[in-house]
Amino acid sequence: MPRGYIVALFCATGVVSMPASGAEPIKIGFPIPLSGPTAVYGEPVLKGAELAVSEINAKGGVLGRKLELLSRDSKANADEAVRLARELIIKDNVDFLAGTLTSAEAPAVSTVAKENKIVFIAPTSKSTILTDPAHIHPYIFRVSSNTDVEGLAGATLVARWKDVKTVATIAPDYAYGRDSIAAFKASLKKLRPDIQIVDEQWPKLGEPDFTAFITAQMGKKPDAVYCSLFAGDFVTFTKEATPRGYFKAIANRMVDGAEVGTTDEAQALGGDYPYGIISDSYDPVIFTGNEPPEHKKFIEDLKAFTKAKYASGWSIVGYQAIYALADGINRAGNTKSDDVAKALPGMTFDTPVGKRTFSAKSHETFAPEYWGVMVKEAAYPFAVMQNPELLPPSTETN
Amino acid sequence: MLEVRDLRKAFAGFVAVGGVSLTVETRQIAAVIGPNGAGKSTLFNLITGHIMPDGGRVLLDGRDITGAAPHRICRMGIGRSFQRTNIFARLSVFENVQAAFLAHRGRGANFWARSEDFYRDETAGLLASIGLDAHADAIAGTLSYGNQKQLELGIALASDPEVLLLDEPTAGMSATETRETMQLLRRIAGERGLTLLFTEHDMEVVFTIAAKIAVLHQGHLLAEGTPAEMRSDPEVRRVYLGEH
Amino acid sequence: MAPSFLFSQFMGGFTTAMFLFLIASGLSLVFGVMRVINFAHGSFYMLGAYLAWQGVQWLHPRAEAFWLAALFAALGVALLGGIVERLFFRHLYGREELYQLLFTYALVLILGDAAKFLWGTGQLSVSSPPVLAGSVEIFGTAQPLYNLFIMAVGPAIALAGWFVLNRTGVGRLVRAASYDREMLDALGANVGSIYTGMFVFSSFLAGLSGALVTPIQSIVPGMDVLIIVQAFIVVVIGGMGSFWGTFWGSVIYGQVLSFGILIFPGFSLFSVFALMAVILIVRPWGLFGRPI
Amino acid sequence: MTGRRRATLASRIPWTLIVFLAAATVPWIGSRYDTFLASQIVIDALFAVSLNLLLGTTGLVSFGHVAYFGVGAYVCGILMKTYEVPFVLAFPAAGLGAALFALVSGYFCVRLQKLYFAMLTLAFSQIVWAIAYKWNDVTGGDQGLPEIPYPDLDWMSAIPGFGDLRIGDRFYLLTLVLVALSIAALRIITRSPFGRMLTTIRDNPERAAFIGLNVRAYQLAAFVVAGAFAGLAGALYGLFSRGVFADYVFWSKSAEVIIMTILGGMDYFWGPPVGALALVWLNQQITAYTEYWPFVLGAILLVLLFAFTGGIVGGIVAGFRFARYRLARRDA
Repeated sequence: MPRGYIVALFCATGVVSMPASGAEPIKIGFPIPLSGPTAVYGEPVLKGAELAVSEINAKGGVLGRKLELLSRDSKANADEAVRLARELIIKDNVDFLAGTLTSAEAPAVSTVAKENKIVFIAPTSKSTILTDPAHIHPYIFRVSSNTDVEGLAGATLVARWKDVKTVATIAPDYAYGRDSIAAFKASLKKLRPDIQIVDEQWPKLGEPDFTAFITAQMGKKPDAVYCSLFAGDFVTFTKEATPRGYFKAIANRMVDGAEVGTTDEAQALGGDYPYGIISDSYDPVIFTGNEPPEHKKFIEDLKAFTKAKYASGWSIVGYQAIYALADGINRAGNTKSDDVAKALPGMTFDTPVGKRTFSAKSHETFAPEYWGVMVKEAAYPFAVMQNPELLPPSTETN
Repeated sequence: MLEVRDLRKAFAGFVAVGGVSLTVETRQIAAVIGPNGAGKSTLFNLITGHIMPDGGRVLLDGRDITGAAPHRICRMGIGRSFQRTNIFARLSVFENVQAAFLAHRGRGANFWARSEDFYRDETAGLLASIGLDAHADAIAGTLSYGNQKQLELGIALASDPEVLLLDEPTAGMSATETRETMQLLRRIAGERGLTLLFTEHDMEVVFTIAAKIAVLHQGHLLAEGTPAEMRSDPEVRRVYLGEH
Repeated sequence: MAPSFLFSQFMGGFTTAMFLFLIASGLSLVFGVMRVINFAHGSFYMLGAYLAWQGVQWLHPRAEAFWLAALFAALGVALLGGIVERLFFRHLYGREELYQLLFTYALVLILGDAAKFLWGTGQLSVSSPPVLAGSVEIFGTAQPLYNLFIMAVGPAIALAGWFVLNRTGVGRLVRAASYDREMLDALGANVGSIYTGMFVFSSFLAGLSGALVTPIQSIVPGMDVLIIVQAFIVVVIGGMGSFWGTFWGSVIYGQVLSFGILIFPGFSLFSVFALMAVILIVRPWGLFGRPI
Repeated sequence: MTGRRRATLASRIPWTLIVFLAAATVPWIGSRYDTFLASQIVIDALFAVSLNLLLGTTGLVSFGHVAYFGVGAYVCGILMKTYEVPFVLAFPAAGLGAALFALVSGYFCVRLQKLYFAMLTLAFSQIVWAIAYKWNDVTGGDQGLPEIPYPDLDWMSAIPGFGDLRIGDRFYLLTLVLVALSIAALRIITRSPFGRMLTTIRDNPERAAFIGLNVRAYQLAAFVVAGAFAGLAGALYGLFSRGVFADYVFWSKSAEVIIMTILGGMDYFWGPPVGALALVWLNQQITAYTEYWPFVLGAILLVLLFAFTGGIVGGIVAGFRFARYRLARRDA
């Protein structure tokens, strides 16, 4: 029966000490998947954020205080992300939240941010439910694009294939996948009412075996496929789909809006990459065309920071999230979440790939992404994006 | 009165009990004897509902109880002990017997009162009558084998049975213990007016206390009658009592 | 629906089935002989996958790297299984099944973290062995050579297992052990070494299946708890302890999953668990097992 | 004296009341994080005690107890979030919902023996998981059901000394009271004739039938009661963790609560709460140093299985017995 005593003892010793002086660092809680199939994206996002923190701290920090990033492995689970977010707030007394990868995690963490009145900047989650009118609150901000933007871009690309009459979709069965497919279908209907959606497959996130989905989809003989699989799922999917002639059957006419055009995904698949498909990336890393000079420097810094031969296409969103937050704190003049939350809407901030502005209404940037055909380049042992094109051309959709 | 009529049971083709009929009169002490594998335990299990018979009937005071669930048969007034001791090993001796009282008297569904407050005197009295009062607080599983057998008897008696079936009540006991146990049984059967049916290997015991003996052999009833009749039955002598 | 499509769906289901059979057969054998549900079987499978990856890294780029790595993985896991059985498991045979279950669960926890510690939390993958990299056309459908190979390995192991169980002295002992442990003791057979042998062999199968799955699935933490539930379903459908039952259980599971996606897409996950529950309710010993 | 324990000095002290009062002071003397941990301990304690009605009292090894916890969490969460039902109704509804599901699934489970029972409970819990995971419209699927409103606890401000408490503190106090009442109810049930019947079934189901018990009916009753209280614990957990997620119902969570129970000692009524306390506390201590918590948990489990079967309470009791024995010898 010593239940209460240990609690009491525990309480009496006071494990948690309150921060006292102004020299304390500004703490940013950063739950992000560092294990499992999505870690392949989560790790570089964290690296980008860490790079931003080290750059900002090297320049003296924000408001004279250093930034401190408290990263935790969210395992891409909504419940784990929520638990970590609450623990970061309650136990570690973080000032702000950033991070999460999937659209299962981000909306769940957003509710924690709302309840605790703490600014939360989501770098990657694209699902519209994160900031739609039913879920928006003063403390949630999104750096990435959203599924409407992505769906429009994807539909634009599919619509360019004049001879395509039937399209199939495959997407992970959770918020992002569902919103992404819905947005794609809505845009495609406007652009090409003649195209029929002949099949939709919904494997779960982290599906270990795609065989049945692949054969079922091939049975419908689509002309092209719109896909929202990403990270490890796309690797598993490709390894099963390629030998079954899946990509051959659609003549590689697949558009994937889930950033499988990043160097990360290309490196994970190596020679197994389904060359010829079209995909997107916030940062193509390897520009074959005109590269913005800021971007060149960013990539060099990133490579030095991560000591990797090739930079990641994901780090940029983590990097942007931290800079956006730092700008917001500077604008607010203090680290109170209520003030920062008022400073961020409508704020424009610089990124290595151009300026971004948080919409005053939906707190997001509607960032366009780079899209292009993934091709073999002699200089690289993995697929690279050919002539990256920013899509959709007009980003303000609301 | 316990009647068994043409009871049959086969396991995967092997006939364990093949058409046994047997009557035990009220307040009679009867024994079933027979070599290992003769079907004694199966017969008991058929009577008490642990095994569904393939055919035949079991009547208790003229009432058909064939194939009823064990707990129902127990409630109708048949108590039993098992060949391997069957007690509640992690409860105390007192709790073992008290639990049987609670179950038998329909208090098992009471989930609000404290179980300790029920049937204290009855339990103490019963333990005294079977000579276990000194061990009341002991954990049943720690008792000696003989005491566990006694406890099993106590549990059976708490159900206030009319008919008591005992499967080898003295197995594994020393000669002295066996004698004491059988005396105890005879006394209790007399006091409570029990009908007693038991199996036993010790022929001395059987012939001294049983008023009626049934001899089972390979699932069939070889003979039945008084001890004197059995002693003189040539068939019984040949197959069972080991005389040629 | 076109027949070639149905064929393709069937073949897909059959590949899944044969993978599951490789995993589940070991689980089923251990249950049949030792009456233990081994949660750690999935962990052995995962270790097999990681060891195979490790082997391929070492042996790369030799052509036979994959095969040697698979053998290395299976033997490594078998060795681990033997150690676990000798050091720990045998002390639990007389104990309640709760303790046996929890012991195997403790292994799940420990091995899961050990794998994370050794190989990190990222996703690893192994390419198909060069000989089996392509695919062949059957009834107008492309069938990956590697999958065809697995479809051959599954029945081969089933046949070999059947032969050993039914036609050899060792098999007789194993069957006797699964029927009646006490009788076996009475016969004077060394039950201890039979148990060790079964555990080692079962671990070998788990390790082998883990190694063989790497060319078509990614290696990630958490693959252990995902697979063990599927293996349970297969073993329950077929009948715990029945070797052929496990084979047919895998086939049924694979097809339910494969065609379930066509009939009720969202709920194929639900349907396999429901199937498991229904079988446990109406025929706890499985479709091909016998009552215990 | 038979059956009734001697009233010693130690047993006259109202231990449970003291523990309860000590736990109630946490919001005032501890930090926000302490309240957070204490809430988790208290809810886990109820969950583990409800499991122990099956495990320790009835001898049923359920590997799917988390199903009822999950059903309770979803029922309460859906009612409060989607239908805006007040907590006073949603909370009992969670217990009722879990009890109903336990009645249906338990009806089938108690027909099976031992390992098959464990497997079927596991199957049912995975069915609940699959439904929770896939039925997006109702359960929120993979994103779960976040943002369940807290119950209205403004009335607490009227109590002197409660005015400054945060919502989390108030919810903790509510949880503490509800859990204390639930555990008290389970304590009464365990000590009742019904509870005694369950222990006879645990020790020897065959014999239990032959003292006149319908063993399956009693097992089912225990299953339903355990399910109901697990549902209540789940309802509180959903509110505490500010959302209900499909992963709460995954089978490995059932294993965790079993570990909690045997860590405390499943042979003792107060074992599971002690196990809950120890496990949450250990988790908090160990995760501060290493991310390999499952490894540590596995190691703890090995120690429990091979060296320390009685769990913590079992160890304490054995320690006391030994001390008393030594004292008695010295006096002699």
